[in-house]
Amino acid sequence: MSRATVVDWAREIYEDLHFGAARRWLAEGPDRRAAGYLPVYAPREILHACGFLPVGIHGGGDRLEIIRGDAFYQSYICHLPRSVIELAQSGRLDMLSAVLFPSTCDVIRNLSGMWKLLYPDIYVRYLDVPQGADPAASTDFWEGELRRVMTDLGDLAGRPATDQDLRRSIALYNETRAMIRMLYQTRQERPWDVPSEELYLLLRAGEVIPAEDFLAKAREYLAAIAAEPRRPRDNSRIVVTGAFCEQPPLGLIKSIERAGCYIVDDDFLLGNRFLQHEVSLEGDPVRALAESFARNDRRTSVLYEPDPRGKKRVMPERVAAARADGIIFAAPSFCDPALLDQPMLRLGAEAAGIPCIAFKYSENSGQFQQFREQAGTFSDSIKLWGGTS
Amino acid sequence: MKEALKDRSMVLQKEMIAGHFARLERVSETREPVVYTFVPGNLVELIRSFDALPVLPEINALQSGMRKLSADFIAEAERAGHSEDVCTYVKCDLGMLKSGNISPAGTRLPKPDLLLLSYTGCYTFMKWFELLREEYECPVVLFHVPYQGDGKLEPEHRAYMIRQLREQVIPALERATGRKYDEDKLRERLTLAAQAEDDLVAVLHSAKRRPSPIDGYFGTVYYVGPIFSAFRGTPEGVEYYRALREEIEERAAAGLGPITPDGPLNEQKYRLVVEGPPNWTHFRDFWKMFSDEGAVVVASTYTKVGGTYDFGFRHNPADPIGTMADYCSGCYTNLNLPSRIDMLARYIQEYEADGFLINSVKSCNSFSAGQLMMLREIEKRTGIAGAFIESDLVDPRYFGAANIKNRLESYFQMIDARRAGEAVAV
Amino acid sequence: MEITAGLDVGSGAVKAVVMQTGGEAGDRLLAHVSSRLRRREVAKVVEEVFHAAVDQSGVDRIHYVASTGEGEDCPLATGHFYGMTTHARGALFLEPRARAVLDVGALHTRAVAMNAQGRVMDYKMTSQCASGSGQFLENIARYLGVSHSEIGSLSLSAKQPEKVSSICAVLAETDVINMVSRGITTQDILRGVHESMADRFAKLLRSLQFDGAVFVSGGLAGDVGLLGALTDALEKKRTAAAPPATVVTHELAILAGAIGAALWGGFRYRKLGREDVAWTATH
Amino acid sequence: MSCVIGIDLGSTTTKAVILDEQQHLLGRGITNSRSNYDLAASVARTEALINARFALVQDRVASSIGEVLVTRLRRAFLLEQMLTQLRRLEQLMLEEVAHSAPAELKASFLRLLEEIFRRIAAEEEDRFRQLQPPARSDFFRDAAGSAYLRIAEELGDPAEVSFDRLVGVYDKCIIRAENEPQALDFRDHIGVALTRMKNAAELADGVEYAARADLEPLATVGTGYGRARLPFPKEQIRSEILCHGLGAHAMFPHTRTVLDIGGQDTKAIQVDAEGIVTNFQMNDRCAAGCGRYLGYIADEMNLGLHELGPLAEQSRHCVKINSTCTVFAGAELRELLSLGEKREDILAGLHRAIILRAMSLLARSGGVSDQFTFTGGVAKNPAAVRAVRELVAENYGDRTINISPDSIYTGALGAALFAHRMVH
Repeated sequence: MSRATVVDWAREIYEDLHFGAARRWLAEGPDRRAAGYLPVYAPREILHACGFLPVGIHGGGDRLEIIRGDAFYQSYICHLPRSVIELAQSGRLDMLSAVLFPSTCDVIRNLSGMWKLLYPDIYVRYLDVPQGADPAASTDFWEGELRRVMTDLGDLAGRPATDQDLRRSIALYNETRAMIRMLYQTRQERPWDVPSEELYLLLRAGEVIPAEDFLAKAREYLAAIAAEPRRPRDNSRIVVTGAFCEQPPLGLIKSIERAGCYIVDDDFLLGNRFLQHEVSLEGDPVRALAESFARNDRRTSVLYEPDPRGKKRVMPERVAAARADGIIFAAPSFCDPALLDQPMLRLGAEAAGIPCIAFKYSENSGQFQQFREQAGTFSDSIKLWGGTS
Repeated sequence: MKEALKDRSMVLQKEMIAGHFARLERVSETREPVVYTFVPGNLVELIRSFDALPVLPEINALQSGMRKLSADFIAEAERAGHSEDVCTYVKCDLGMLKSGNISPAGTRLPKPDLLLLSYTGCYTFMKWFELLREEYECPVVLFHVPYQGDGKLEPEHRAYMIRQLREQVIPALERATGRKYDEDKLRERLTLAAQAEDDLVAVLHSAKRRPSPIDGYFGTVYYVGPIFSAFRGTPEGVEYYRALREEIEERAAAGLGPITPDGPLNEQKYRLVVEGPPNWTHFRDFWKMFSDEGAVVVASTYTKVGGTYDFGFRHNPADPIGTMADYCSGCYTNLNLPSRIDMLARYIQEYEADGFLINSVKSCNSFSAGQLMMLREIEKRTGIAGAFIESDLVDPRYFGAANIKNRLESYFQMIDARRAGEAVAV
Repeated sequence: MEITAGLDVGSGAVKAVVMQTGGEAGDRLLAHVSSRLRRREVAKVVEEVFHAAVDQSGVDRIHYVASTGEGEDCPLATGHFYGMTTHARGALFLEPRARAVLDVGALHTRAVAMNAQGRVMDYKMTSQCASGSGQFLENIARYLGVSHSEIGSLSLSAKQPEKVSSICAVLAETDVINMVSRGITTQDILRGVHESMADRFAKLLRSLQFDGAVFVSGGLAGDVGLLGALTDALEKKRTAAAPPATVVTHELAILAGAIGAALWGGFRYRKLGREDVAWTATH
Repeated sequence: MSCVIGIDLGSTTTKAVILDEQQHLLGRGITNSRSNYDLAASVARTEALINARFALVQDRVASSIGEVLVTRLRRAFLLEQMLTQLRRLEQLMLEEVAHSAPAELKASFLRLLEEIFRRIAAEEEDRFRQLQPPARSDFFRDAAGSAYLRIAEELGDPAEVSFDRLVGVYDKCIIRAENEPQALDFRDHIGVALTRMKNAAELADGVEYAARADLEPLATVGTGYGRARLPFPKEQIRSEILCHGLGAHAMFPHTRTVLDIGGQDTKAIQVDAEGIVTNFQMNDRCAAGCGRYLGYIADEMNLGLHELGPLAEQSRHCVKINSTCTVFAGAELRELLSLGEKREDILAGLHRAIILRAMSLLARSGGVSDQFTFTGGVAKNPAAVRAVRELVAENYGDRTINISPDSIYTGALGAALFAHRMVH
């Protein structure tokens, strides 16, 4: 199968604001259910083990017309929740029987309360992820939260999930994470072969279809790019950070690469690779999942940073790991976690002599000229003198 | 304000605050440890039980706003790379720090020995202290207060908080102050806290009378000052609230209204309930827009961010650690949207309000995200139309006086017109 | 010594230059041609302007053709450089004292700080609202019935400038309409508009670190009123430490982008060390 | 007979409405707002009174001699008003030139001005002779201005008295002329107007009657954007929200929801069965999605404002517009044109974009109930109206939608009704 066919397949799923793929899956069995989750991290293993199709709710992008959504939010609140409300109020999410709201920020937190009021018949759970510095306490707390969700969804499904179910799901998502790591690895080595637009579409599709299907397509894609190698271009290598919740419009990702910046690391759809290591299949699976979260070393703006040096270190580490030339801080307008973190992250990066630029977007930004121009100037300066600083 | 505000309580509060800042300025000699923490979920009794002095950054920020210092501080922080989109309390505080850390009282603020990050109902607090840590390079202890996502304090969450207090917070305070944890001292503090809380609640409830002897928003932000900041669980605090209660009860007995920027407001045309923090940079002008029209606020949610005492909670010396967990969990910003709507609807009914107003501030997503839905839900529940205005905490650029006045005028005229209509209908 | 060409494809006009660069003689401008688009097909205009410039220069071989502005996909170009990169270099060529460029575009205004080699050190761009843009000034002028060329001199003759209060370009226009009806003179209004634009630009520029003159490039470079207002605004925003602000421009300022592109083209050509990228008349 | 007056002082136009004791409409007047708000209000009031008196003439004689004559008389009156104002403007401009123009130009400058005004006056006389003269703005500023600029362009001489000089002096003086009170009332000109009519005799009686009728305002209420600057006591001022609600209710008694899209603000209002506002939302922080948005687009496309709607109507598929900022929408428009999108499709998208913003205001205010009334300048635009119909149907189902050509007077009408309540 050719690269184009895989990408077109993914694009179709990405552009389908009615979640047809998920609906088709649900239609195949009477006892099938789907559970949505908002950014950033949700324990998809638990949903899967309880027989639910995990459906990532990442907003409506730049194709959704906002009619009701703006009635719920003031102009100074980010765009994501209004498009999510728009999706829900227009019936596009009516196939979900549960929705999880992770503690990404206060906007998503409050959205969980709005959901309770708007959709009293749907299972709504706000997931207050542990923020403490003590892994022991965090693990116990998170284990409790996970058990709670597992029990509730079990009741909803009329069939409690067994440890075996959960272990199977963990194994499946270990495999998914490994595949995503592989894709990122490949892009990092040969960015010209894995345009970020394509990688992104593939991962977006993976958010709304069964993990098994995603794995199959991902394998096809890897085979295809090996079969159709492309010519490297005289571009610079860039880490994009700050886009972990409200997703950038596809046009923005394209504009950055079109302007001469290969994206070699990013935090788009961060949830799908939030856990950096295999979750253990030994012992109590819920405990194992909780452990892997609490002891996970992923540094992100949505978690408290216990290490006083952590904020300064994280960007230099990521740049080194990705062999990048510079950083683009791309944050959604009014995104508290990203924008409050940015000065600390940027200071750390610039102290390490890494060139940086920053701009704000929203999921429905219509014009990319100024992004292209800034990214372009950035890659010019890297090409001409290896960086602005 | 007018002479009437030379009330004893006013004088006391001024002395208390001045005294506190003076004491903070002298810590280099007195060697008193300093702990920074936030208003919602502040563990001031615990801090005091270690003989440490609390500093509350939001209070400094809002006072900078009232003293017209915030614009420069915010500009300073934005020059340092902070986005115009984010919380102006944070930027105001960082700007103040970068400009020499002179408190709104004109005194120098000491470095913290510990940042006690009790992040209760506001995500930004976490970032705020991460940012302060970069500046002060001092220890931080994080106390994670789980949000009441399902509208109640879940037992596991309470246990989780108690565990953090015992295993993280108390040891951190011991390290920072070099003193041992003394539960009896804590009990004493909590006993004092509960006394002040009783008197405060009496004051808040006085607004159920007609005319209301207090303004439940503009006036009450002064009244809650001591109990939300450094003085809960202190003898000064107890004395202040006793004095305040006496004054308010006298005013009530005499059938007097509250003192406003235009003097006593005895003729009260509209009784309002208010949701959301006030704007501090134009606090007086904002208040005047109400008092000019004869509007008095009878209850507000903002005055509950430091504790929802009027619904019965009291600090309980018998269960010192547990009561702190209960206190934090119950702070207004930690309640979910349905609970906040219940609370406002209840205020409107219990305080017989003619209307309600949401002041939606740009800075604070914890408050603002969802307020438009609260507006409609409360309208549905109470059958009373609300007013919705937008401003900010301490960024003067976001206070559009003309727009706000226009909306308020229209709102009050709307209440009049409906009254007239009802009168006709009857 | 190389012969290079710069093609600046703007939203309103296309400019082409041919230059000689890198030799002992230093960098020299051999030819320049520009033409307004006036709703014509961009590709055609580019072709036509480029060849006109080449003919004018009389060269038959160009080592590197560099595009800039909207010209990313221009088939003639060997390579593309972005606006801020090229304006910085072009400004330096036209005015060696320049260490910052202010390029006021139709919608976005860019402030770029550079070093003595024309290397971009930092930049800021307006994006939120169009109130700092050339489009804004054009609309106001249109409303006041003032032609582009007279704006500057009128503004300079203002007596009591009336600042525009609104942040929103449209409401600002309403301010202006109200001013007219309040009997404020055209001069004072224009100066007011210049001042509020200048304030925004000064804010942009002051957020950059640079030590030298500010070069105003692009379409509004000829607007003496704006230059005056900008100088004043920079003075107001100046911290005691900073040196007094000098605002400069050049009659060829409109070509800054194209010139910068041509010069960077030469730089890149030497860096690449490849001949096969050159353009020859036989193409 | 006694009457009440409502005045709506808007950002661009000032409207007045006069009602009798039975709340019947007697007359309406409109003028462009100007720095002297008091004057703007009184001009609008005068216009409304004139309009009322012509209605009286109508009642009196139309049956006997037909409406055509009355209409003709009306035009004669307008001509006289126009000529008076032209004479005053010319005088001001001659004075201005006499004392400020460079000596060497003065003589020719003055000659030129007299010539221009001679031609304008002649054009006005022609216009009066025509039976169906082309429609034009009711405002002196616009009518005189366009004629003056046209002729000035023709006669202006770059080498001598340039077009720009001619425009300069006009700009100065039109503002003076507009801000000084002038005698333009019914009684001031009806006499001369009558002499221009052949069958003056038949009309005279009606005119006599109308001129004698004393319209005694018992109360005046002011509203609108500039209401705070009206020289009225507080109790005679009402918020434009309330007035719009009541006005819409008076025009369409079953109205429950009102949408008003004006030049620079949009209002969504809910009213009860008595026309009392129960809820409202307005956007006034930036002009995104207001009337001016269309003005920008028209400039951008070199079209007249009135041409936009009809052009958009021809659209087959509507392009999605993202920019809410009026000015950036212009940029997006250019981008889309360069991508080869059709003008009508983009325009359809832009109209939809405006109405989308209005829809969210409506939702904030409590939705769209039956009946729904759409007022304001934008309600004149067919494409905007279509977008409203579509979106209301999509989101709220079947609703009766009222659109009135007189919707510009809604606020003033509401104010007049409040005035009526003050006295009855």
